[in-house]
Amino acid sequence: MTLLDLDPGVVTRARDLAARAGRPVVDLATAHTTVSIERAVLRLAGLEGADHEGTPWVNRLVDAVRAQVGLEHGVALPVWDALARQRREGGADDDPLLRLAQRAAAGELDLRVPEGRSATAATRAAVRAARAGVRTIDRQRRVRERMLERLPVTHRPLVYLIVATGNIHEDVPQAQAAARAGADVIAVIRSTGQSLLDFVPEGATTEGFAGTYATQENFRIMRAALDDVSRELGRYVRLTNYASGLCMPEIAALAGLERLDMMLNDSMYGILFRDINPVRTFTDQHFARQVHARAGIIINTGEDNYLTTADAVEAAHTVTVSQLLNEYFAHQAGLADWQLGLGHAFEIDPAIPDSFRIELAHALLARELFPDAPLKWMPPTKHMTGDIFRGYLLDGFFTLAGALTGQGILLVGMMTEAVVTPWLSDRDLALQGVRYVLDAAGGLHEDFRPAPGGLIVTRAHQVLDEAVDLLGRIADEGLLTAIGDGTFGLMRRPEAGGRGRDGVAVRAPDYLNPVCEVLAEPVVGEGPR
Amino acid sequence: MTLLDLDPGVVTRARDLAARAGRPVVDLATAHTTVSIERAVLRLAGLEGADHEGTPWVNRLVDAVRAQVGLEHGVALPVWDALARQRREGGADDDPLLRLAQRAAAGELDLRVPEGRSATAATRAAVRAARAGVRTIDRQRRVRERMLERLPVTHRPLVYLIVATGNIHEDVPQAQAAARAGADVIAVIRSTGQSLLDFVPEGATTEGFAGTYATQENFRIMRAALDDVSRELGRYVRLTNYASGLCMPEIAALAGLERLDMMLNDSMYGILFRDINPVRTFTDQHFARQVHARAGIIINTGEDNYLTTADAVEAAHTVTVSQLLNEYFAHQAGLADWQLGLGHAFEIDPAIPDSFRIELAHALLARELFPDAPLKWMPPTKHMTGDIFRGYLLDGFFTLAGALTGQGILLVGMMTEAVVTPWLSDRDLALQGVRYVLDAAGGLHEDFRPAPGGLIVTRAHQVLDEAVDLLGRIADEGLLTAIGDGTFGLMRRPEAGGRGRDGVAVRAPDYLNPVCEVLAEPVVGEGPR
Amino acid sequence: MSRIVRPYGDATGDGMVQLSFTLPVAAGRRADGAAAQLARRMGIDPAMVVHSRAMGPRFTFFVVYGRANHVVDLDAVEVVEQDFPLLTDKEIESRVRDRLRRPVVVVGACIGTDAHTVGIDAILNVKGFAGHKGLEHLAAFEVHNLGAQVPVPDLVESALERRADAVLVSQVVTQRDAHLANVAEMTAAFREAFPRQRRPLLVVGGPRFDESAAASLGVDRVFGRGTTPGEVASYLVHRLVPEPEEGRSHAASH
Amino acid sequence: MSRIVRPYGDATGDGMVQLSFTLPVAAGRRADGAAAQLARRMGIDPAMVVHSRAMGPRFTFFVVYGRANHVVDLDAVEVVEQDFPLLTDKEIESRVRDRLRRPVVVVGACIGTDAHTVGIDAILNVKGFAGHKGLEHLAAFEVHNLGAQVPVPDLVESALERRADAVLVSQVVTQRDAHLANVAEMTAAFREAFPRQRRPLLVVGGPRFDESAAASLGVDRVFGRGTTPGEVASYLVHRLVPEPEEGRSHAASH
Ligand code: B12
Ligand code: B12
Ligand SMILES: Cc1ncc(COP(=O)(O)O)c(C=O)c1O
Ligand SMILES: Cc1ncc(COP(=O)(O)O)c(C=O)c1O
Repeated sequence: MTLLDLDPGVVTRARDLAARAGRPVVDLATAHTTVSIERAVLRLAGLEGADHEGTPWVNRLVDAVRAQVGLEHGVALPVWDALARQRREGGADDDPLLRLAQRAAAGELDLRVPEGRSATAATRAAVRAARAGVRTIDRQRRVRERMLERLPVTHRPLVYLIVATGNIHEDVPQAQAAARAGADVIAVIRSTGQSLLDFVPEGATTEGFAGTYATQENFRIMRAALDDVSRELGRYVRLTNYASGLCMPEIAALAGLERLDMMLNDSMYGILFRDINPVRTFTDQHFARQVHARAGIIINTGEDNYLTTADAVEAAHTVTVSQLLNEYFAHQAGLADWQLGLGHAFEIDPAIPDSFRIELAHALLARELFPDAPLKWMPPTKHMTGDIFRGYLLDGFFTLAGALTGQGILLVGMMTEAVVTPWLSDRDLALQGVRYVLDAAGGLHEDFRPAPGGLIVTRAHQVLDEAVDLLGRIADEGLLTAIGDGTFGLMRRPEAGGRGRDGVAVRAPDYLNPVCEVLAEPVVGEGPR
Repeated sequence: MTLLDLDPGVVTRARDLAARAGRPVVDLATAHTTVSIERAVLRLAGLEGADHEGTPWVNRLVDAVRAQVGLEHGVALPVWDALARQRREGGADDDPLLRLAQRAAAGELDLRVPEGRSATAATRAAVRAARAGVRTIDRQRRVRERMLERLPVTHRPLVYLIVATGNIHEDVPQAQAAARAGADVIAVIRSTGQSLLDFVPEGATTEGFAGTYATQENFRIMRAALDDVSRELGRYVRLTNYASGLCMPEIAALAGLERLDMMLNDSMYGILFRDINPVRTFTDQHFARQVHARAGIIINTGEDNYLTTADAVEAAHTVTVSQLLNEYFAHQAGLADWQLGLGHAFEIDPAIPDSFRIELAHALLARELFPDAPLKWMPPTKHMTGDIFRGYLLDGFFTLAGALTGQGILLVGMMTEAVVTPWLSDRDLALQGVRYVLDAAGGLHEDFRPAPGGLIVTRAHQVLDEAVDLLGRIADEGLLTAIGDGTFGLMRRPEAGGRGRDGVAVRAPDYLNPVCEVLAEPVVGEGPR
Repeated sequence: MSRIVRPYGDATGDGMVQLSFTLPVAAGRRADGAAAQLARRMGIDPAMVVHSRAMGPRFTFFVVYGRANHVVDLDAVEVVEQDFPLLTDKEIESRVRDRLRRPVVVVGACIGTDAHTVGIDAILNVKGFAGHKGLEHLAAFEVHNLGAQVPVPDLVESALERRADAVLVSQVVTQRDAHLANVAEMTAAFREAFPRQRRPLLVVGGPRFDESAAASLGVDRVFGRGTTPGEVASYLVHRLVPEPEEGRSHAASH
Repeated sequence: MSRIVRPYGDATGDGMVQLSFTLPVAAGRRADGAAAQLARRMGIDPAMVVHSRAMGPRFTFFVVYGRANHVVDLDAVEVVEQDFPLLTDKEIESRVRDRLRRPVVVVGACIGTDAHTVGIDAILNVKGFAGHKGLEHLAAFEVHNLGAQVPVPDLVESALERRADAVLVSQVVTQRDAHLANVAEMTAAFREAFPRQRRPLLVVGGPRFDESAAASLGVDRVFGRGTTPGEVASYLVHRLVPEPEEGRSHAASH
């Protein structure tokens, strides 16, 4: 498909500039660690559960390490060193890591950064523990691959639907109903506050605001429910959640362990829309993506969000810029193109003349810039109103734009977008609408040939040119400066500001992350899908 | 536009066959007259009003002629002969024709078919009287042309909207509201029973079922109201009604006199959907179209209706056949191509795969077969359900199909189609939907290029081929036989059956229709538009 | 299982409903207040007026969401349960052949000015509806479909002439309650033309009829939207050619 | 002019409305009957169930049309009329300059876990809303916009520190009445932290708030969907810098 006749030179230049702009940020990310990365390491090493106040043991233990020896060496060295000592000290030990955490919480633990032989031993033990977690991820990946072979989903776009009751037990039947009605991907939205929690809640939860907490147990419950319905339908239904917020790395780890299939994971969303510190976010993100890469999870990025706070026409090129940056960061973390659900959205004010054609221009630009990425196509939200009829129609045209431009993941729009989190009937109606459009007009892309030099082609070129200009500026002045200036979504987020800054540490020369060590080992039996 | 690459040879063959099939019907039509044609003559000659029972004077007088001397000579000769005698007899005479009708109704009139000098005199007087009526039509046409110059409507499609309250005084504000909200054409639907009435009701009416009676006074009221709103909006708002049913010729005359701008006028609708006798319908239709031609009225034909009783895919070619026949009959009656609002509709079962693309194929076929006709594009009705959300979406795609294929007259679909005659809010919502689609995607036709050899092109060719086959059969066996066999809309209507047969007479050799005489005279100042 | 239920938005018992309507008032805060008042009077509380749009200077359209405080008592639901067994074509044919020994005579029509024949054709003609063939298709029925816009006197005459066991009337246009008026005219005419015992079964149908209104309409049965020919056939046979144990409520008597 | 009106479908007084909802019952005749019952209980009679669709085995979605028998009494409509004059930017500037002689200090935030800042930004930031610039744009206001997900204690602290004349709080997420809970927490905290006289004006806003609920929420004023910055500015000036004849209901006092 080359309907837009993009200049390959300009495209290459855009990618080069994105690399120039992104490189320093990757260096930054690999020069730091965060409390959440370290907690993710412990989770992958098998530390589960929470104390009687609901504080996870991983938090307890990381906090203890940080208090006693600082974060800069990573938790692995002090923890596995302490474990070795604990083992030597003896005692009941069917879960030594848990016992260690409990002792740390009780203030009974004396931590140190081992050196010499102790360090070597701790490193080896930590890597072994991490490898067990990564193996679970590998196993889950293979389970997914096998299920996809037996319960194949060959059509595109994948139809993506949200549930958000706040109660995992209400979510389950709603998700199953949605799957039966045609959803290929179910996303369980998180409770509004979770992204700012610096811990991952535990267990099955029933009380969320406008969403359900992302917990390991909730992941497990929903994945099992979707496995059931997948078998019933003969079609593997994917599960999605959000690797975002202060616990991005841990959520990424849990997603891999519990076989989630896609994760919302953007390099800048937390900075822009949750006011999380930029260094924290970029550092977390790099680690999270390494885990996603290994888990065979498709990431969905969040460019669509910019268009809810900035204007979709004026800011169209910022979406392109962000997609290129997200691509660069993703590649640096080891993600393959088929794993890049780069985001964009149908958010142009419908009152603008030719709005639909401009949407097509933007969507097609993304399609042709990233031919091998699935692309996540988001429905109108900002210009939805209480006029549910108009909204239903708009959603239909959104779906059509998706079909005409070959988007891979179609997030289903809801007519009640401006009113309530979706009702059971909203989802059912929405899926009906999607089915109509895809069945009736899904093949129309064959007949869609943007007029050479016409509005669509011209607009796409213009956006790409603007994107290149902006990338040039960012490459020169630095991405963190650009973010501080309100380049994306009109949100100004200075480098030093934002939440979670104090959970970041510069890695010491002896920093050890056993998970990263394991991820760097060669894998067997990996293959795209 | 030649997106379908139709074979000009096949198109010519289709037209030739339509002419072969239509010729005998035109001969039939010009060999007969009907009570309604004769009443139309009297109306154009200035006979207005009704008796105390509401029976129009034109009916009284025609019935008297028919009873005394038969219909076969036309009413003109006996009436103007009697008028001459009435004049000679003296008496109050500011409206001699009315007095004559009153006397006829009272049984006081002695009618005869004049011969020799009396016949010549009666002919001359009748033609003079008819000319006055035709001059009014000419004047109204010029008024329309002038208004269109001052209040131009250059965009296409024209947005066509229905009002149907049953009460002309409720219709007026609703029509004005619709015009303000964007309607270019207002159609006032008739009360369900009117088509079977063998007279045109009189005066302003307030009680109709699912529509408002078509009366001269209602026409006048609505045209005046729309003139007001046209001036307010700076855009001439057209008025439409139905020249159909047993009084088709009279309604056509009234439409010309009261400056209606479009008229539903199909050659077969009355036969198929009102069980009116075929000879009656074809005869009435020929005369009515001659009047429309003179009045500069655009006719809208009724092929869309077939698809409410037959399947829109299976019967697609019957629409094409009927369009070609309607074109032939229209040309024979003197209508120009710009006056041919040939009908078709978006009535394919939306559950059929690729239904939207098949709609595009059908719509584009009509567009390319009749490049100079405005084409009337009808919304989904049959597959509309009580699911108003689905219906609203379907209507949006209908509008899109109209825009992609360059339809000239877009009848606005209503989400409540399956429920009620449209509410005020339905119309408002519907117009909003139309505006969205036309503004957002109206230009998309530039980017619509059916894949060569693809589904759309193949389907269009198939329908045309089927139409040619069917036309061949009809040309051989006769159109009336085909109608009797249920070829159109699956309705079987034998030549001898149906209502209104007894209002038909074979023209005698001395038959005089003064209106036809005047219409045959050359006109000054005529021009398309 | 509870027999009391509430509307369901996205949680059991939340009572949520959607409502839309127009009020003849100029748009503005006061109009929104009026809309909220109406919703509250309908038992929606809290009522959120989520959309209001001026339609000209005198009308405003509203969309309201909110919690309906009424409950549904499933035990009190009035519903015309299908009070007859659904028979297969074979059962119908054999029952009529064996017990009535002649076809059931059916006269059908759209009466008044209604010209919507697709519905009655769907029931009567071979073509049928949604894959079910119409009554004509069975030897058990002798069908006279008079078509559209049949005046009531013609219908009565035809029923007399054909010695109809059942008269099937369709009404689709409901504006100004045309369907109710036409049905009233029809039942009156049949009451006048036939002695009680010999009056054919009167059945009306159409998408906007309330199936529970048979008694108030003065007919034997009402069929609404989505009726299949099989239902109608089964009903007619049930009433006109009852199995011995079914009782002879209205058995064909001539 | 009549002060009693009814919904308008296509004729004055017809009372017609549209309704949709889901019931937790399996689709079928009984479900349709249940839907009709609910509609009737809401005062819709006749009620036409024009659409019903099974959503899985346990739920059915309905669309109902019918005549609402309730009327709207326009005299009884509860509405927060705009009880303050809408001022121009110039009037605001000169009134504050001349009478208060310092800017009105405004602290704004989205509290709780709500991160929807577009609404409060629309009111406060220069960018504004629908062509109207926000309060920041006027010299009459000193604006401190704390942004998203601000904990109530932080808000109180900021209000104390800035000596806020008015505190503007936005709440967009309403699921499980989160907005009501957050506002209750906020008013309680302000009542505790400030003596009655020195408490800043408390204003809340968001698209799903009922504007007439100020008293029950314990705030001074509620603004709903579509609020413009000009309305808010005028209200603040009206309350904080009243014209002599307007009375000093809550004039800025520090
Ligand atoms: C097709 C159609 C037409 C065709 C009719 C062709 C024909 N020969 O029947 C044409 C184009 C001619 C037409 C014309 C008009 N129509 Co029309 N038409 C429709 C349409 C699109 C579909 C109706 C239909 O065929 N349904 C399919 C059949 C199978 O369903 P059904 O009728 O409900 O029948 C089922 C059941 O109800 C039941 N049933 C029905 N009758 C009976 C009888 C018995 C005895 C039994 C047991 C069961 C039974 O069994 C059937 C099978 O399940 C509807 C809109 C819609 N989508 O519903 C409008 C509609 C019915 N029409 C309407 C109107 C107003 C008209 C006109 C008056 C106005 C106009 N548009 O010009 C004209 C004049 C008609 C007249 N004089 O009556 C309105 C009626 C509004 C109202 N509620 O009062 C509708 C609802 C459209 C609208 N929203 O305005 N129409
Ligand atoms: C933009 C948006 C977002 C953006 C927010 C970006 C940002 N920085 O604000 C992003 C993408 C981040 C987002 C995220 C989420 N969102 Co959101 N979002 C929206 C959306 C599309 C538009 C809201 C908006 O900006 N409106 C435009 C502004 C100008 O209007 P307004 O807020 O009504 O403000 C006006 C008035 O209300 C008033 N006003 C408002 N506040 C105040 C305050 C004062 C003092 C005054 C005087 C006046 C006033 O004045 C304003 C101007 O007129 C709505 C859907 C919609 N179309 O409404 C959903 C919506 C609000 N979001 C919703 C949800 C659930 C979420 C999430 C929780 C779930 C998710 N999707 O992941 C997350 C998490 C957010 C969180 N923690 O709070 C729901 C809320 C449901 C409910 N009623 O409870 C909505 C309704 C969508 C839906 N149907 O599900 N969202
Ligand atoms: C990329 C991305 N991440 C995260 C989120 C939301 O997650 P949370 O606010 O729970 O972090 C969104 C919401 O739309 C998103 O687009
Ligand atoms: C061509 C045509 N004529 C007439 C009518 C209806 O007019 P009436 O039934 O009043 O004759 C229609 C209705 O759709 C039509 O399409």
